[in-house]
Amino acid sequence: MNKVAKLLAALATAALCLSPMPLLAKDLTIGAIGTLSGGATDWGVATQRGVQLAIDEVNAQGGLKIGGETYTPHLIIYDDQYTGQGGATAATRLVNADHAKFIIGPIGTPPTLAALAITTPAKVLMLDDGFSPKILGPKNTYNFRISATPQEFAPAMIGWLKKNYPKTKRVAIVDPNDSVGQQVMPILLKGYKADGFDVAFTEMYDRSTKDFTPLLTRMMANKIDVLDLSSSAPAEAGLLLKQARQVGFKGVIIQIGGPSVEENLAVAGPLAEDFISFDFFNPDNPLAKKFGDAYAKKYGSTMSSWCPVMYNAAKILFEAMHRANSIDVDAVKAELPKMTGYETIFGPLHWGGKETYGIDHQLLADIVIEQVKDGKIVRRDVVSMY
Amino acid sequence: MLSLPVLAQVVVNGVNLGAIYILMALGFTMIFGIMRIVNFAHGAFAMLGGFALYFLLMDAHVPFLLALPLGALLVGAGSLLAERFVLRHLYHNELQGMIATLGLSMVMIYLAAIVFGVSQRSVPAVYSEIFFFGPLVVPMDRLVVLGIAAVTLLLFFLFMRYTKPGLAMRVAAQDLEVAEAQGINAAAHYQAAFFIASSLAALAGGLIGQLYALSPFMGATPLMKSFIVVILGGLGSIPGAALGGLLLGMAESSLTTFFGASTAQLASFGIVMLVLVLRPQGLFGHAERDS
Amino acid sequence: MSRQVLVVSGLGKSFGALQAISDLHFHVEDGEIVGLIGPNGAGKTTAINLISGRLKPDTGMVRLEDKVVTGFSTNSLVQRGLVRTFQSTAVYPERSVWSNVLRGAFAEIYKGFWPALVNTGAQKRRRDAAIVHVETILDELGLQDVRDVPAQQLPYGRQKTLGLAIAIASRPRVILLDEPAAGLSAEEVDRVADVIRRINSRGVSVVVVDHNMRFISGLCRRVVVLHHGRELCTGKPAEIAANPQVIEAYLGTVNEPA
Amino acid sequence: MTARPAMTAAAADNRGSRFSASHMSAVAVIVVMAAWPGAIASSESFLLYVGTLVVLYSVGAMSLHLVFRMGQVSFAHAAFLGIGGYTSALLLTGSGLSWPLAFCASGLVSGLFGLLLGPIVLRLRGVYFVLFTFILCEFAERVFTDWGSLTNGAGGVAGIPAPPAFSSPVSFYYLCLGVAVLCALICRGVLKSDVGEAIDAIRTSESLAESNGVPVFRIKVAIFAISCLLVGFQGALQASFVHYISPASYTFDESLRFVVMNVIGGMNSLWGPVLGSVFIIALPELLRNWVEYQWVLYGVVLVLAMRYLPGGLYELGERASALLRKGGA
Repeated sequence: MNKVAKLLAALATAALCLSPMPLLAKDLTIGAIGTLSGGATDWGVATQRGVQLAIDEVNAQGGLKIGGETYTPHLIIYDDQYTGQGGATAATRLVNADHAKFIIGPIGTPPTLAALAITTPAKVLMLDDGFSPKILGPKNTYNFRISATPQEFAPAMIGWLKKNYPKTKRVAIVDPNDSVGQQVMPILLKGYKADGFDVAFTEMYDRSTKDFTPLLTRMMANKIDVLDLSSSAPAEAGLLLKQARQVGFKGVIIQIGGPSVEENLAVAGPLAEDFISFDFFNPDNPLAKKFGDAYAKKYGSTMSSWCPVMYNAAKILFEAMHRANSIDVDAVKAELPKMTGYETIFGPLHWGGKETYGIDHQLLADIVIEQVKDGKIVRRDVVSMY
Repeated sequence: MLSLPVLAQVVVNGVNLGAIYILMALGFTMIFGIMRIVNFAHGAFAMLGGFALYFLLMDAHVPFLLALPLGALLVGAGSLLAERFVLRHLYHNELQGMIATLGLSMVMIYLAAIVFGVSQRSVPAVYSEIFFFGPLVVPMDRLVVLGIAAVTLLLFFLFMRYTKPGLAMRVAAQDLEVAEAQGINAAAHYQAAFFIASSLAALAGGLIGQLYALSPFMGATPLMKSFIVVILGGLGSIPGAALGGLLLGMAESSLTTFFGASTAQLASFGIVMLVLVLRPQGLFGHAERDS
Repeated sequence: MSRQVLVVSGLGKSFGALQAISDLHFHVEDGEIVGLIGPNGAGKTTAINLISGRLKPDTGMVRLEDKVVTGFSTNSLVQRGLVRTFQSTAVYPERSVWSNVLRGAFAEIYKGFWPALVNTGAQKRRRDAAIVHVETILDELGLQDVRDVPAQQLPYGRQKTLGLAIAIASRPRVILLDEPAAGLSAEEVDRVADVIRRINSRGVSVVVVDHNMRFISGLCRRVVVLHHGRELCTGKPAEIAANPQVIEAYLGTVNEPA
Repeated sequence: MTARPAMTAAAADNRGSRFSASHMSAVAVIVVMAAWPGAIASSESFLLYVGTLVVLYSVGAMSLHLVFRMGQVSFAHAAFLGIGGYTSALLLTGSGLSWPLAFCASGLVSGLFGLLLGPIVLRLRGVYFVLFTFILCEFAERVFTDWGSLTNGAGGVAGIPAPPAFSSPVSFYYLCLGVAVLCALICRGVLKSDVGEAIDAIRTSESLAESNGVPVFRIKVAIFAISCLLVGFQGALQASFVHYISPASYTFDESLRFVVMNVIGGMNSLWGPVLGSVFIIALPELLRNWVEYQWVLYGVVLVLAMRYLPGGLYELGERASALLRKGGA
């Protein structure tokens, strides 16, 4: 084993050193971190496609013309495996090996918190998601959250429910037992109580559950008017919707916590009738329509609701570079808060979050209340969070 | 909470859950019983069954009651490739067999993710009526699942009990040397057993894809449930898989309805660990022969 | 009457309805070779498992020298000098004959986890002493010529001898041999019998369990016959051979109508 | 189910004459690892990050190697990694205990759990043991998620400080290397001692070992506890390395990673887990241009390794060096 152990170790070192790709002149590395393994792989794929579409748009117009130079952005995405270590490794590789100055993603809380521990001291700008309030804070000056969390949109949507369904009183909230669900549940409890609802039933189910009939049977004993699917992932929300109707629940079913009407409709089929949810993505918005067509042309399959969010993040980043007329991180970072009113596919851009997080790095946007009427998604209202 | 209708509903829910678990566990315990391999790819074959049903229904427009068995047999035939190139050389070598099937499941899952895409979808409901027997609610698609599971279990039982290949497989499960000494061509029977087990998994996968949702990663939960069912029933025991499946279904249904979801999950793990320690061979299994 | 080194009285064990061993009584005097015979399924191996601590008896008592050791664990019995061999030749197939026998002396070397782990001076001394002891065993049992050969490459007969050597290495006072002659050619059976006599001459009392009458009667002065878990009779090999009950147990009833 | 792949006679004889050769290669590998930070260009600090990860995971992989040598395969190793991680993270962020004390506590608590669970788990053998550890790992992850009051639930624990004296990446690398070398010495010490003889006997046949006077159950529990203690240290180091932990990092996939490192690297020698750790941590870095296909390739590598290389990379090295020797090279 003697001589060969050294041989193998040397080989591994050589392979590692050779593998970083030679950098093209005037190349602009856009880093991305997403979950590309296990159950949440569609998040990573949505990130990859969203950012790539924004890059395609820019390159179609001959690249980014900034400070007298033309940059052709190119995407490097790594898999965070939805774990802290995965997020930290991906962030370190982007920062140290690929020398990326701008990163989009991750979506899950664990990889985001771990990646921040690397990007913040390295002064790398990160446009991320993740529902944990710890992600934004006065010390985290180098990251912005580019998707609204229930903290922002729950009060607005509960208010809408109160106005349109005044007779409803008793509410049931069902959440997955993971980092998302555990953050969202207390927010919804506070929101519902503030508007005079009586939260009669709450349940945290294990993330891999597919059959909710026993859980819904338990709920049915509480005479519930409104069932809130809260932050259930697309498949689970669709199943809860279908099985609630199958168990004989006649009341209102709403989801305040995760935009995914298209996928729920695909899973629940005819039983999705009257299901109320929301989306940031309003197809009537001209920019949104252009994006929707570009996605359909290039990828065709059903679009994850995270895809427009990540596309939007890349567009905001490129706009900030244009306005700063530089690709220096601090210049771009300074430009972002001043972009209020910039037309995005989710409507005019707004930042907020000072009171709750101590820093205005939380993206706000209008939300579109949607309802399923005989198999089609109908837009009922547009509600604003700010 | 303990009124009669709720109890009845709990039993119905339990039986519905149990039906799926039995279909998944049958193939799994059969492969372990006969070939001493913990088949981690069993969930992946279920996933392929779901997609086979999806494409047979949607693209080939084959009626449901024909598409389901056809899809299952297609996946079974496909599984023979895996048996030929991966498992054939690893029988009775538990560790290598387990890790190889883990690798196989990764290849199948992530190839499916590349080919079919990762978004969740559902096999369109063929039966969406809902029957109300007084307070009791029984959706039609659950009844269909129950019926299919019962028929499959009966056919499987008859095959193993009254046909020559069935008998040969049971002998091979007891003692390979004795089986071969009596002229049983073990290799052929292993192939047949693997075909049946994968077809059963694909059948369950089709039903899961229709009842719940379809994605390349749907195989993980059914595989985990098969583990639990087979431990309860006894590794390698066919009646054990049947009873174990029903037991788990009823336990999950009653625990979740009366105590809530997270306690149910912790309790089911706790029960299984207890069974493993107190009675490793489960209800019907035979004690592990000393090495 | 020389001292009784092993006494078994009222030993009983049942597996559910099956009464494998019921009310078994026998003893072994110091330096004696006792035969324990019976047709297949008489409970011979179960008896050994009960005495050697592999199975817990339901009833009865086992006394080793002057200490009651009923239900003690196998390795504590080994420390006290009671060792058993196995029906199927149990050796460490991939290890050399020498290291197989050294393993047999583990009870001598291992006096606690910590000293073994840090390899204390006492530990080294115990191992060296054991190594010397192994050499004498290899000489006596004629295994020096194959000392570095992996056990799995030995012919079946010599593997049986190695099994005996491993047991001897634990410096037993009493040794329980489970069918040492099973599956051997006549010539190999004699060689094993000779080895057992040499072991006995080192002051080790022996219980030989087998159903080969010729082998047992050549070796033992006293034989206990076991049938359906009970003691049928005890006596000299010649008496046993002539005893009608034994013949009936072995060959089935003699003159029963067909 | 004893893990008994074809074991070459030479490798089997612990006290073989090749002692000096394996001793020499041990020094060689430690020199390579020690020189690693200097060897790579300062700009390539990501390779230092990967090097630290490799060294970190070799601790856990070596600790699991002890369980493999007893002939058992445990899928619960991530649970004990988690116990070590949570112990040190909660002590550092909660009680402000000094880093070294929190580090020692993490190993001891994890080892204690190993000692408590060992007698329960080790009554089982073969596939039953594997399935129990599989369920134990899932159960532990649920407890980390549900016991919000202690572990802050699924949100995890953030802001875990690095050790004050080793806060720079290079110094932290050497700390990890030191712990890994210490762990290797402990494992090697165990395997080379009479306890190692007992372990090898247990792996071959428990009943024969028992009748040779080996207190099989007590030794298995002791080795299981030592294995849990060592992996607990990796948990503590990794928590400070990533500055964040959550239940999501202690799932079945993590246990699987440790098992695969041992199986791919080779189960007959302590080199196996080290080689496995290099291979499994470095592999994704080499495949970074084919991100979607990396898991398909990972699966294919597993299948091929089981089919053609049961002895793992170590055996490959054995065959190669034997060829070299025969070829007079």
